[in-house]
Amino acid sequence: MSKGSDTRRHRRDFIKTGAALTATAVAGFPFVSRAQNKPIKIGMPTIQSGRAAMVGSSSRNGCMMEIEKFNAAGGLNGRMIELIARDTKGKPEEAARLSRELVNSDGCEILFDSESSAGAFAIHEVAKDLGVVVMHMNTETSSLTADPKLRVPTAFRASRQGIHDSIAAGSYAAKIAKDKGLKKWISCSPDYAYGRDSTALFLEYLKHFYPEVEVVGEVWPKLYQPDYTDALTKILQIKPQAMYSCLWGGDLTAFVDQSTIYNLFTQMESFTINVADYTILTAIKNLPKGLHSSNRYLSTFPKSEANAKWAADYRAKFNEYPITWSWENATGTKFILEGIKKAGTTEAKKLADAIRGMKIESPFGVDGTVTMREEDQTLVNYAIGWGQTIPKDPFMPDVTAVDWKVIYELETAWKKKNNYT
Amino acid sequence: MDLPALGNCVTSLSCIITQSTSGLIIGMLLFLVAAGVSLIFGVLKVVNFAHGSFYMLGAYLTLTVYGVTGSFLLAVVAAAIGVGLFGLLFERLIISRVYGSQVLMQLLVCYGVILILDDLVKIIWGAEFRSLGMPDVFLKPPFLFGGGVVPVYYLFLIVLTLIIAVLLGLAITKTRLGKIVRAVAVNPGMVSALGINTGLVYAGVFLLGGMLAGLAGALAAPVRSIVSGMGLSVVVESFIVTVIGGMGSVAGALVGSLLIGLVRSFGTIGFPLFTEGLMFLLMAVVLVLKPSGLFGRET
Amino acid sequence: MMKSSFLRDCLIALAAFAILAVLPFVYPSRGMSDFVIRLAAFGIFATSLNLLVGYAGLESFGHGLFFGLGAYTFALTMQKLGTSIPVAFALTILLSVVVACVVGAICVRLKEIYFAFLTLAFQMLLHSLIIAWTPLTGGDQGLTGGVPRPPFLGIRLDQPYHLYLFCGGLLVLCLLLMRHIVQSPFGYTLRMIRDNPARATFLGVQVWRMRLAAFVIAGAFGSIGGMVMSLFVSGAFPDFAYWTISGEAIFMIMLGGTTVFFGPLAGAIMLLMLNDAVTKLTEHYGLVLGIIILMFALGLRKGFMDYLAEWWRGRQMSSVAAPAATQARPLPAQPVKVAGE
Amino acid sequence: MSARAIIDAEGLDVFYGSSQILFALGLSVLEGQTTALLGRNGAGKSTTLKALAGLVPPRRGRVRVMGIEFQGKKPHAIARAGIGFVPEDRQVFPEHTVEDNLLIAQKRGPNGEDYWTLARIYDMFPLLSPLKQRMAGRLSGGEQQMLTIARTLMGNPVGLLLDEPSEGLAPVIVARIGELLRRLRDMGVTVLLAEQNMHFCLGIASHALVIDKGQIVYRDTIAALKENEAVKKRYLAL
Repeated sequence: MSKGSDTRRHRRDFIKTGAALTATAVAGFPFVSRAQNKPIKIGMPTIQSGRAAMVGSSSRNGCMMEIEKFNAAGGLNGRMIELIARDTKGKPEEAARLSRELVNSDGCEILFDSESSAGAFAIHEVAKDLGVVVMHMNTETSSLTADPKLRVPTAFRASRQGIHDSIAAGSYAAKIAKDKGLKKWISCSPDYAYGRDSTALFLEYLKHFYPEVEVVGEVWPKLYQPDYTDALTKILQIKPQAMYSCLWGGDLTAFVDQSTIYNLFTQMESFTINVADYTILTAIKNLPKGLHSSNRYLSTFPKSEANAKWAADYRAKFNEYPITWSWENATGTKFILEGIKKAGTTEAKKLADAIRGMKIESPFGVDGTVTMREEDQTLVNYAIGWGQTIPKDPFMPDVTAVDWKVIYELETAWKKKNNYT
Repeated sequence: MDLPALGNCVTSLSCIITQSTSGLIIGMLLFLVAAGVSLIFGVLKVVNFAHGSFYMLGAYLTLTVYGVTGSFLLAVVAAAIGVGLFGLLFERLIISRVYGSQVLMQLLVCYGVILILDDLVKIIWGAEFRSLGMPDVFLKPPFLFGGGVVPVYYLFLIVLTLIIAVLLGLAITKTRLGKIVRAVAVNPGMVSALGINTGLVYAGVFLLGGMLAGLAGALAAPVRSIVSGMGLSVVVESFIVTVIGGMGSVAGALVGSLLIGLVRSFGTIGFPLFTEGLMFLLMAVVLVLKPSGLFGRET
Repeated sequence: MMKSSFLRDCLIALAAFAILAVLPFVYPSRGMSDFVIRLAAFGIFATSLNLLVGYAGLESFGHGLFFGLGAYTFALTMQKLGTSIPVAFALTILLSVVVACVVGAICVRLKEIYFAFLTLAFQMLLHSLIIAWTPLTGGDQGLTGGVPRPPFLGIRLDQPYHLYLFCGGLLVLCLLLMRHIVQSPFGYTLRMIRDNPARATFLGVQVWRMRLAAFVIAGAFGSIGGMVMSLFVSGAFPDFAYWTISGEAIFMIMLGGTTVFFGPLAGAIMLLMLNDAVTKLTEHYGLVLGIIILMFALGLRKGFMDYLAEWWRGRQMSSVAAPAATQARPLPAQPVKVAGE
Repeated sequence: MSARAIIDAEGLDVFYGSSQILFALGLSVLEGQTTALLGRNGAGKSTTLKALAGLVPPRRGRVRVMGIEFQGKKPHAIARAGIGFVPEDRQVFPEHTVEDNLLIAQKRGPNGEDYWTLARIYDMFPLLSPLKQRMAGRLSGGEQQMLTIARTLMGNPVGLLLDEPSEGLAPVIVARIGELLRRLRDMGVTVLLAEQNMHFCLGIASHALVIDKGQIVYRDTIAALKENEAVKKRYLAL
């Protein structure tokens, strides 16, 4: 008896799948199960191995902060969120493959892209192909959302963006430079897209605010280069008054360690944009005093109870400091979850419509909120500030917030210049 | 390309001094790893792709021992001995089983070991990068000479590795054991027929190679970030050095390492985007002109 | 006899193609068709590498040169020139042949490990070039913006089933062609060179010319693998030209076996399935894969298909007691040069 | 006094790949004697010596050194048991000096013998003395042959396996090597001498073994062999 019904159901499923496949073949849409009590599966291609394995753990932790709250509150009419994270090993082709598999085989309805920027572009293409909602969580490459040619209606970004950071950095650095008369600048950034774009834009805005600046040299160490001696000696040769660097992660700690023994930081003002993140701040044993940095993530900025509490909860839950990928992924997740609640469904188009232009409460926002800007589906109004380091917790006691009005204004000009409008 | 900058540099004494010392620093640490790779290849004809992982283990061992004891000296010694023993085990248990197989099969085995070690390191020490911090002894202002700057630690590093290079060179050319090792590289069967246990020689070479790599990892620990997978770029550069210098030659490894160091330090000025390409170009040129390397034996 | 065996191979190929064409209706799954597309890329690529390693005895570390070259040339031609897909295919193969001629002419004169390292150097030069030439290639971000797939001859690659069948068909076709090549007199000459170059020279074979031909053929097929990959991800990434891609192909042929024609294909299936299954089950992918690799490499000391073939021959020998016609190369049994040999 | 066997073998089957070279070969070499192993080119002389030295492991059969099983042991173990092997193609270490070649091989004999010192070697091989610091690869063929024998002696062997020491050398050098072997015999060193050239062995060896197609086909004193025209004609082409 039960056997018979099983077979029947099986046959029905089979026919349904067959029909769906035909539909897929014709319309290019994936077959997605919509049973009411099934969990809502979210696929997360991310890096869990190799040198950037931290990306995966902190990203997933960030997401889980929000997902657990959502599930504890009963989910979407009883449907719980299930996050499926897979290791791309940092390879774009694996990111593409896994994204397709997560949607096509594992039945994920939404993608969280917690990859590097090369992987992000690959996942972006998949989202376009399959028509699913993707939230880019980590990539800061501006063109992904700014370039209309690349735009995908169901793709969003919930991370910092290079152009925002560069404008903020330029305006802050220009102020210091004017005060101290720092005219001879040098850059030392990793030799790949993020490093090059970020540095070029920073210098552009630095000169915009303080035209007397002269760039006297550039050094481009390779990504994951273990040794910076060649770069350091070149910098010392040139004897600039100030240095900009957007090195990050383990590269940055090695760079700081090696610079320290050359006494580099006592010889020039250093603007190392990525220092103020807890992995870096806690990894460097002798953190130099007075490095200028932007906030990657700080529990003390924005100085709000919500932010401090979030950081404390995170530390209690995962026994580690939250970092920039943690807050970005938490924010992206929150947008998706709020979107699901608002749309009442996970259907891609409706969900995307709900998220587009949405404003949510957030400990990481300037005024307690962040917005998913409608025109280019990217995050704005998150906290950006600059300050100077001290060797001990809280590491960067005074953070100066950068005004978003300045950012918006220059961003619009930048878009126009690049024919992005 | 920035040839004018390179031109300016090579006509300025202080730039030459600074960039040369910088090349020396990069080269000497590389030498410790490359010497092992080169010896192992020369004597055993094994492409030990896992040698970078030995280096990584050295750094992590240093991190732990330094953390527990607070003594950098002890940490360095422990790393050298620990990784040396690991190299011995690796040879006896794993790589000795594929002697005589195709090079590609040996490569596969090494790759398997790399994958396992990278993951084990992550399980034991965590996925995040770690930093040892400079031991207090070396926290002194850098030396100045000829307009160039050399930090104390790097001076220590250069002197120590130079001493090791000289000792290693003497050991391999002057001692009976060294002579046996070189003889095994040429004709292991004959050496065996003379009553010498070549298996022990193989194991010994791995022990030595492991110790050198462990030492390199230990010496790198205060200045480089310690992270799973850190051995990869080092082992790739070591193979470039081995090819350039000649497989099995300690002098070749030294010259090759210094050459790569100089390419890196002057390449940064002249060809900022293409220094890696430059290294491979150098390797290609050497292979085309003299396949056995600068100090290699024609076979 | 040669002809009839080719005819038989053609029939088998046709049957394989028919099965591929029907498969999605019997087992409808996008995951399966994605797998076949990736298998096409890596199957063609690994088999082409084995033309060098298994048949010509040339152990290349740098075969990824052609994978990367194929992917980038194809994707760039489609993006910038806007040609039709067959034209882009032809242009890509042409360029690969030219590059293979130049690189091969320099490399094949070197022996063993030197050859391996020189091929690696050339591959890494291409990789450095891709990274440095950002305006054209997109640098480390990869070639973004998608690869257009205009219809041709009624084939619409923007439709999943068409793309699937096209790539699957390409796999079958390339395998058929390569099979034909290794069974041809040229293929047997290569094997003779591999086993005994001195004898080949003595018999009047121009060894380096034959090796160069093998290198060029392998390069051309290798670039087809890259093109399929570029179609799959709709772009191209510097990783495609990095040494790790050569490494992956090497693992495929070592896992699957170098002495049997279908060894590399079997290896590609094994490694892809392993990869997919292990990443699904654990984040300690490296640990699990590493242990499996060691079990294979130290346990069998040869590829899976090699092992099967040997076992099969052993069975036949014991039952029929006839000398086995071996096209397999005996494994080099001596670890090191034995005195006086 | 019945001499004991320094080395003896039974039923050796040796293969190169799939082709069999030795077929159930058995022989023994008695202490203090010099035995000639004669046979045509390709008869299996070299393979026999290599099998005894452990360089080519036999698939079946056994090898004993002074009565102790050494079947399946590594070459170095056999060498340490007192069996010295001198290969036919010399195999000096070309990039080591003459003296280094000798030093590498230096070891005590199986019973702690340490007769052979550098000084005694140079005394025995006056030719090598002025060449101490020369790279072995740059020696003449005859000098290399001398060095190879001297090198093996440095290990204080009880028994010597000599593979065609006269091959390809000028008559004057061959004569010197003959003289050398006679001195070794007089010193009591046991020798198994593989040779094509019976006449070279006449004044050196006391016993003779004739090998053909991987089997011992004749064994007797060398004096008897000298008179046996049938065997000589059939197996040695004399």
